[in-house]
Amino acid sequence: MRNSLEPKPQRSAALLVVVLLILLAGLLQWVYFTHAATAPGAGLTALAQAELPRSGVTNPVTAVLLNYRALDTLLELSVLLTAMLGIWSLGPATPGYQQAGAVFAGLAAWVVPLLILSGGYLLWIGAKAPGGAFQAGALLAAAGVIQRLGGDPRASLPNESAQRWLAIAGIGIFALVGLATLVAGRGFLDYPLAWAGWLILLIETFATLTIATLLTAAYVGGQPPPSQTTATPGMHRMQAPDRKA
Amino acid sequence: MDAELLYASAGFILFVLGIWSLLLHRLLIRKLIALNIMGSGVFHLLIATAEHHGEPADPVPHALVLTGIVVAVSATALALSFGRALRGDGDD
Amino acid sequence: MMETLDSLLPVAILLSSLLPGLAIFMVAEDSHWLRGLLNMTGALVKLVLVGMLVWGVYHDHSYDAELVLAPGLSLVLQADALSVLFVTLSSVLWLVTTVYAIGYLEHSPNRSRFFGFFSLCVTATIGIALAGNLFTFVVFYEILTLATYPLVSHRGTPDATAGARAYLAYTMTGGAVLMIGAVWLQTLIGPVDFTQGGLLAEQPEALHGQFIIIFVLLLAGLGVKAALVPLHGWLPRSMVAPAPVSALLHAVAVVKAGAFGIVRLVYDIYGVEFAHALGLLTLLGVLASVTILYGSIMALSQDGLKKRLAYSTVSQVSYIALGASIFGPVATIGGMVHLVHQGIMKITLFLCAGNYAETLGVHKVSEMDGIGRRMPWTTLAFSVGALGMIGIPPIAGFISKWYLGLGAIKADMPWVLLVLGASTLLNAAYFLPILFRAWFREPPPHWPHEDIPRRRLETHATLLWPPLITAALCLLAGLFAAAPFSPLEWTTLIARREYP
Amino acid sequence: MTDSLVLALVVPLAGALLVTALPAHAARIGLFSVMLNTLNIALLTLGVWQHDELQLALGDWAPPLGIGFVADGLSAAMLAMTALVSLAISVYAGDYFRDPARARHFWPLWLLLLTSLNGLFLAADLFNLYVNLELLGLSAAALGALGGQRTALEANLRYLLVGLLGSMTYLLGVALIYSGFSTLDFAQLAAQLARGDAAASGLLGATALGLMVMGLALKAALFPLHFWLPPAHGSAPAPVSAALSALVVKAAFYLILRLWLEVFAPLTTQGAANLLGLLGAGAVLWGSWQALRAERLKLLAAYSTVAQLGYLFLFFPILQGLPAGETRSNLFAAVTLMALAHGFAKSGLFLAAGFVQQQAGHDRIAELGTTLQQLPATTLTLALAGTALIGLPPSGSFVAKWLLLGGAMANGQWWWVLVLLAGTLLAVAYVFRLMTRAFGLEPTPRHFFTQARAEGPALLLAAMATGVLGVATAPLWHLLGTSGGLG
Repeated sequence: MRNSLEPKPQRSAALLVVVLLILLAGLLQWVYFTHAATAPGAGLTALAQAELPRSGVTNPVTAVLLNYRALDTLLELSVLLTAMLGIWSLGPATPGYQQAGAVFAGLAAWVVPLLILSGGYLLWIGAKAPGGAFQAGALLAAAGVIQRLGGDPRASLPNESAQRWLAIAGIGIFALVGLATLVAGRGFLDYPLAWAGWLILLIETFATLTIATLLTAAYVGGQPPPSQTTATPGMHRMQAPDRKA
Repeated sequence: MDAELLYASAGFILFVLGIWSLLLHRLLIRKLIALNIMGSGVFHLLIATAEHHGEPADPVPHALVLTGIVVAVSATALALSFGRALRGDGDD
Repeated sequence: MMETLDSLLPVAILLSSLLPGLAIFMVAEDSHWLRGLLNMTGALVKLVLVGMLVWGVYHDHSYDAELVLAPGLSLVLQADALSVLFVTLSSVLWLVTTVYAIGYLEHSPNRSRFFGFFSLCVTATIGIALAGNLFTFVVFYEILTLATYPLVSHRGTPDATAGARAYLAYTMTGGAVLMIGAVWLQTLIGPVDFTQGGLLAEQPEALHGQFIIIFVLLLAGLGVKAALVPLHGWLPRSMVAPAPVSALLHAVAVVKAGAFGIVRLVYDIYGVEFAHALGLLTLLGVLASVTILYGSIMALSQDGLKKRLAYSTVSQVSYIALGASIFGPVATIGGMVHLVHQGIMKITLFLCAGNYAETLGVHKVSEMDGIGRRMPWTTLAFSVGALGMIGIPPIAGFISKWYLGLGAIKADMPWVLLVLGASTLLNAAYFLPILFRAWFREPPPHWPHEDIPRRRLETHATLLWPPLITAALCLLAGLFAAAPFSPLEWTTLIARREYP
Repeated sequence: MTDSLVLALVVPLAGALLVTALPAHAARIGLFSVMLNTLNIALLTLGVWQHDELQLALGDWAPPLGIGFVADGLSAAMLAMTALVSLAISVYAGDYFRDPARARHFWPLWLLLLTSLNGLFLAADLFNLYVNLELLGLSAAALGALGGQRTALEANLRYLLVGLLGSMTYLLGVALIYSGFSTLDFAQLAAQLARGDAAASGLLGATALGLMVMGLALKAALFPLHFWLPPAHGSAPAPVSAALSALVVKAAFYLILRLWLEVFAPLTTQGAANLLGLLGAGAVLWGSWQALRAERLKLLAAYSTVAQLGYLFLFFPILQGLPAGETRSNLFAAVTLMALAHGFAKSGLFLAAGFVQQQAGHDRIAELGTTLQQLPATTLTLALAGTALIGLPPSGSFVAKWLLLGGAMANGQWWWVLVLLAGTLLAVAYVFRLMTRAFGLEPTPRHFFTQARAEGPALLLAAMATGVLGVATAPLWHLLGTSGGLG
């Protein structure tokens, strides 16, 4: 591993790496194809489908994400939170961009509400069809990114304290629901069937807000400036956007 | 050739290309793209795994991919932030 | 109830120095009173407990405490006659040395550190004495190394640091070799409990080759601390330590730990008969003889008093190994009793050397002219120790040499007599000139560094009494060698149990 | 009883959320959460003590659909060590990060790190472990960079990238496993592998195991993949270095141990285990040699971590060669004991080093004499920790090394004995290169403690490694269920 400060690797070392990697690729292909030809795994389709009525949602992917393997999602949100906390610890946010011109502002005025609306839709539809908290949160975050590109240094996020609460809301509600089921004697995140749909929606709603906040805050790229800062003119530098958003 | 085998095969190639680029390129941004390509490789494999002829797709690998994507985004964002902090306000 | 008490006694003896030691680390530097109290309480309590132990062991009581660490691996403390010999020696001399050290270090720096490690050092020695199996022995043997290192480098001078480094290099390497030997042996035969008469004789003959290698490994590990030539290099160099440390290092703790280990190795692991049968005793005997002669010859040319004493230690400690290498009860008695006798004689000499240095600044033999007139009591004690070392009756050292010689004749090893004779002549050659200077030469007008003025006593009472007491012990051990509970009687008891 | 499994995750996570939301009270809430976590882990350990194993299917979804948590003796031991070490680190950190601006960054990341560690030791699901690994990697890198100097940023960026490479490699292994076995659960996977239905599955499983172990070895800094560790651990703030060296790399090692000996046991071979052992030997020698040459105390400590991890990998070939029985179960307990002892010793060492650095203003070993002589408690801490690193009694590592030697000899694998001998002597040299400076002619310090809140936790940690773990090993054997005649 080298970071950007180290010298270029030796030609011979590079060659060695290439040879080894070709061997690795060959090995992987061979192993996988041998296996797929003789004993492919059956997958969990049938099981996931069979348990779907007990999950509270009808979209199997959402069932996996928020019920069967809800813990993965809880931790995944924590990873995102960690990234944001790490980013904040690395210094203050860069100054925002120049106030956008009329064309961009006009576009933003169209696109942002659309994004918010689509986000809401994706959140709701997630129970039945592809969609859900992450997709919705990503759209909302896109709205924030547009706002920042348009000159809002805070990308429409509220002040730091509120950002902090928003950043934890989704994870907090997730954990609270889990604790509630635990206290009710059912075990952590073991939703009662009658409530499962609603609890999942509740979690997803807050998770959407949290994901949107975290992604936007990550894009802003540092601890939020104290309130009532204005955009510093003259900064045109593009940040590397989060590809996934 | 079946589509899922093609997917898996492409996944392995992407993964190995990612390692290659990660090890042999110096710029942080290239390294990060390389890591994401590696990730895509793994996700390709998972998607291929989800496919079973005649049955609906296996939702578990799909969910794993979604989780994996969020994790990859988080890691990329943090690494970029490191890069920015290191660069300070100097050149790239 | 009695059972628990019995297993508690060895543990209590260990704790009686461990706990005060740990507490002393935390004592503020200026709290002389508290530190002294902890020290003296520990030493006295230990002595009382050891008294109980002696009584019990004499009456065939067995004491056993076991702490299982893992299946097949336990820390075992037990008291047999041999361990009692060493425990008693250590705890009596600890008390004496503690009194001495309190006086000696009255105004010197880092006392809390010093006394803390001093107590740990004694704890380790007691642990070695009471160890019931090889694993426990190795544990305490290594702890002893760790606990003495800070004492050797205590003064903090470049010399002290270098001496401590040499000490460390030798003992750590020795410890590692010892550990490999010990694990090897345990892998072959399971837990190695110290057993009177040894426990290897019944093992299949196929293992005998490995047993020989293991013996060499263990002997090498133990030989470092016992200062067997050529593993003795650390000992003269660690002379930079303060006098009480030298006394303890040379008379009791470190070299004796090695010698005691060799005794255990020969008698309670291999069994003297089996070791004899494997031809290992010859190896040990040759090594010991070489060491005896080499140490004495080196001592001749040393002008530094402590260095001369150090080489004398190299030589004298090997009497113990020599005793172990001669097959037969009489020589066994001679070797083991020397464990005690050499201890009390050598500590006397070192305490006296410390007195000379502390009172008058005299460090070299060449500065000792007429010192007997300025410090008659100290010099008297020194003379008792020195004459004992040479083997003049009725002092303790004579008893050891007598039994060793007698044992050699009975074992039909006459060459040992030659070694003994040569060594005695050499002992006389390096000790008698000192005594002559001290008593019969004119004192110089000024002593190098007279720090303690002469009042009613020639030096501080805490410095004077300890060597006088140990000198008295040397005389008593020789004069009343036949009395019950004398070192000689006690070793006879051990030998009777070893040769059924 | 199984609630404590979930709480092990939820307690530190809730703490992290609270300190994120209420940064002004970070230190207080943080310390409280860590205490609560310690209490919970105590209950968990007690549960394992009584029932040998605690299991839980999260959300009541049994694997393979759901995620299983399993706490056996090994998990409980690692969790207990983590809880105690993190408690000490937290007490120390309260003193170290007195500046509230730094404290508010430290606490949430630290609690997230603790969450991920607890998750790693409990999860019995390959993918959940991946998420935990990423949580661990991200929080660790961010914590490591808290010092803010350029070197720290560079080192931890590299650490982050290496960690990502490791987890991607691991994830590819996980994906292969799912494609072949349709489960991510340890027990089900182990059962399928033990049946050994088809040769192709074995091949796939072995490839996946290779990928996962490679990824984890990168994270565990197994020689020669250790290059990132010394700069990262050497440049982090002291409490973070302590956690990184004592806990974070240990978590990756734990996973390798678990996968190798338990889940994938039917697929492992002596040759592969020998390779791990060989790398471990390289780590022991190279790490110790570099520690001997290090000019800074924290770098010395970091290289010594490389060496100590090497010792842990030496156990693999020997365990592999031993048939089930007392020697083997003893050896398994010994490797656990070694990991625990190193965890306590290294965290104590780093905390003490941090205090030395604060007092001296630097950590160049050659110039530390004055400071060491002024700080008796810290110097004693360094000595006790050093004793455990060398593997001298009365430390836990001594017992572990004894058993390791015994295992190597019982196996006839003599060459490891030489590695141990060389490693031990090198460790003596690098530890005493430091300790020598504690003796000199500086004025005598008047008190044992200079600043009890900073020095106390480190001393207690070191005393756990050298002292408590050296004599009180029987409970560990009981916990691991290999008590044999211990009763």
